[in-house]
Amino acid sequence: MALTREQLAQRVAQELRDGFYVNLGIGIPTLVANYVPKGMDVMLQSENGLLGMGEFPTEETVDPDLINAGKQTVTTVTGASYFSSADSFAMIRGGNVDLTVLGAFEVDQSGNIASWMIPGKLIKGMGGAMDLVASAQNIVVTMTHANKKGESKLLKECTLPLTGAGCIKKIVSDLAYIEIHDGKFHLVERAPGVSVEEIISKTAGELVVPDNVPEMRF
Amino acid sequence: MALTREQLAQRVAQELRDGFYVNLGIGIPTLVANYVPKGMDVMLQSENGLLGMGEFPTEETVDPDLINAGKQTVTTVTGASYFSSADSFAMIRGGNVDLTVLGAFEVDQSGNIASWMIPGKLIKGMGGAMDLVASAQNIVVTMTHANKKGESKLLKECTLPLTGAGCIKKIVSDLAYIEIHDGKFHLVERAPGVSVEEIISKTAGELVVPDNVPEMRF
Amino acid sequence: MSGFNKVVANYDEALDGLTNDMTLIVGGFGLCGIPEGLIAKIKDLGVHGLTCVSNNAGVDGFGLGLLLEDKQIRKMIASYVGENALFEQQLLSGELEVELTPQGTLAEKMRAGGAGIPAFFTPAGYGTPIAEGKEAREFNGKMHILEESITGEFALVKAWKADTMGNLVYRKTAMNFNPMAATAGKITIAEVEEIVEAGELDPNHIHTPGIYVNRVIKGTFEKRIEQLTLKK
Amino acid sequence: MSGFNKVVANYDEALDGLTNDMTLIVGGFGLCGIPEGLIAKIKDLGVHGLTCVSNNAGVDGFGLGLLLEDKQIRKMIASYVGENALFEQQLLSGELEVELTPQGTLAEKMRAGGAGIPAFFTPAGYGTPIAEGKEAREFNGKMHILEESITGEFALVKAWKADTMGNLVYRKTAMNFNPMAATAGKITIAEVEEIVEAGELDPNHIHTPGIYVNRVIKGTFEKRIEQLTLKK
Repeated sequence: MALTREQLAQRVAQELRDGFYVNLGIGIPTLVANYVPKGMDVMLQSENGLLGMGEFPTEETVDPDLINAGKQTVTTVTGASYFSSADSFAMIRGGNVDLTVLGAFEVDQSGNIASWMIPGKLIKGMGGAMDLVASAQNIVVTMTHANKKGESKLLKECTLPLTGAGCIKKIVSDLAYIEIHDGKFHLVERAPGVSVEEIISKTAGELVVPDNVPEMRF
Repeated sequence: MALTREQLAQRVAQELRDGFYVNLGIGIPTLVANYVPKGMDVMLQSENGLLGMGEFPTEETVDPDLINAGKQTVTTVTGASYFSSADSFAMIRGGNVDLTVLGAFEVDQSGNIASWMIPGKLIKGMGGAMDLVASAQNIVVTMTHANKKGESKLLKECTLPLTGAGCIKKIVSDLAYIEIHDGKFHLVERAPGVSVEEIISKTAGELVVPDNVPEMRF
Repeated sequence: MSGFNKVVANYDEALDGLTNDMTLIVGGFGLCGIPEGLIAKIKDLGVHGLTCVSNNAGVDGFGLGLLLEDKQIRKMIASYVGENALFEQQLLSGELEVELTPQGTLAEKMRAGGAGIPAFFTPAGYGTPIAEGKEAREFNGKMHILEESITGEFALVKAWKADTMGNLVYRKTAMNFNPMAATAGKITIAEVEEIVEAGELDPNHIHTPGIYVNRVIKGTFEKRIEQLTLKK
Repeated sequence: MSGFNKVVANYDEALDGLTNDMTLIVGGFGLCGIPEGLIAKIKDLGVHGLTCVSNNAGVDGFGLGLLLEDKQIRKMIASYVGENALFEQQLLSGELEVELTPQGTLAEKMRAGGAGIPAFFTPAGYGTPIAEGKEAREFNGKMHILEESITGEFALVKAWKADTMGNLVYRKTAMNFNPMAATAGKITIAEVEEIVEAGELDPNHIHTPGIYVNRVIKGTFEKRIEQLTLKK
């Protein structure tokens, strides 16, 4: 069975380590915050200028001066700090964020990512995505393996305009956990109940499949 | 009579305007702070990271965490702020300092200045001088017109390694107030009791002398 | 401190000198930390042909969205836009030009503009459409592109507190682009929630020193929330 | 918050991993705001071949001057040096190499290094010996030179207060180069006057967020004054 949104977030959360500073993109990546393993502490960075993002506020604690990069009202955790957007991206470009999680339209076997622009559709902009993918050492892309028409989103070469070049090394899709190196996709884990054949059939790029592909554990 | 150090500072202080942010170099420039005209307020910037430098402290108020760019203990005035050295030079390079006053070994008729290095002598470094002269819109160089051997310090071309190129427009020497434009020195005022002839004789660079050269007023 | 009193009495005085075709650097992220009253006043003034440099372009009827109603903005330099219908219309009709810039690059362009750094290399956007026409160069084994800084005739910022000398303190994430915007304007106007006497702000914790701020005006703020999200 | 407790028990732990020939970014201006105890410990450790990036090089017997006594520093990158006799001796004998850098350029090189900006254009030094071998380019009618950023294996900074998570606050002009240094080290060690619990520092006024700081140690400081100047 393909992973649900919650399971995707759960699998990504397994990449967390105690003491990690983490930037989570909008959508499924945001859900990762709900699955931080017990006994582990992570600090969430929001690129508009906040380190130490907490949960959503109550009606009593909501503050229009306190939002995240998705423009949602949030709270802070103990030890949080505020800073300018320039300082925030200095932090990001400087390689200080331990894990960055974001979505994508397409990823290819060279590690290119397309996530911000579909020609012909209205273009809203890249926000901070280009800075994030160009800067982070450790990025996890989380997305569905194929689009609604069943077309693979793991390609030989991206067809859409890029967000970043050669920067993606890890993908958690609804079907598999895949790594990218040496210009190829490498199948590492499969979603529970998903066959290697299905993954192969839905991966357009070159996929290296080892003899043993364990199921993800939750 | 050649101006004293105090008179040099007094003449430079006439370049101040109400509301000016001012950076004063080490030595005679520092004395300018003592001659701010009555009814006028200026804020002193110290490039190590202070805007709003006050007078020297007493034994009671001295604080090792509060020094100026000359490493002297200082105090602050109302409305002062502290910031990093990067922010301080951002302020300077950004052209926000209204007046910069500094000394020099040599200035030439192209507006070049040499103030940091005498080959063969131990070189201590340029500190913030190169940033200051390259960035400020309004610089006054204050120095003796000639060195102790009587050799002019206002040259056709600087002989010492430069601090900055083509950046000096105003000189207050002990003999004269001189402006630089169109690749020439222009005599504007003379020190009280100093003859135009003496200034001409002690200026090695090309000097334009108008018919009337008024004495400085104090 | 007459020479350093930056407080102005009204919005006319605050925006004195603003004319058609100028470039404005505007602080704020979404609707958070935007100079609400200054923007509304620009709508009243009716100046047009403006280039606005701001991370976002407001929403219909609020923030920079207000300036779209009478087509006062000719060009937006932003990282994320299109949260409103008017924006889309004017973009498609060609009445509005948009220069999309990665968010970190935009922040750094403002910061560099204010800091006398005319250009810098960044990895963001290399290999993407953003890099087209820009110089690319390798440093430390990684490709970067050369980006030029941005300055404007006016900067409009929103701060929490100002003292009369223009020293500013921001609050929480309403800081965002405001500190860089404050440095990048030839004339910087700060619209603030509270004006205090000089000396009341801790010198150790001033976010924007008064040297950058030309005019201070006390505003009143609606602080509209774009994405109210509450704990379930 | 086990994963974010940056406090170390002693100087050995603070400097763990420091070996010969490393590059250290060191905060401070003159003797103001220098990590006194960390420097003294490096003398004890005896590592040598160090490249030190710091605005100044201390004085005889204090600050970085201590590391000259046993010739531990191979190269200084600084804007102003030579306040001590040992420095001069070693420079003249060729045992010590010096790379003089304009102060604002040095500050910006550290800031850029920490900010993932590998190079930037600055007007400082154009037309001077500093520009030799560097690319020069005109922007806005003015000449600038290309300067590359600086990072180091370790950064040694001095702050006033830290919380246990490594958030730092500096005091007065003891801030100086420390905030940039804190960002430019692969491992950043903060020596501070006081360690408080996480949550005690105002999140709105933290100068260096804890993400940059790997280790925090409580020091004791002599705070020697280089130029005691009193009101006459």
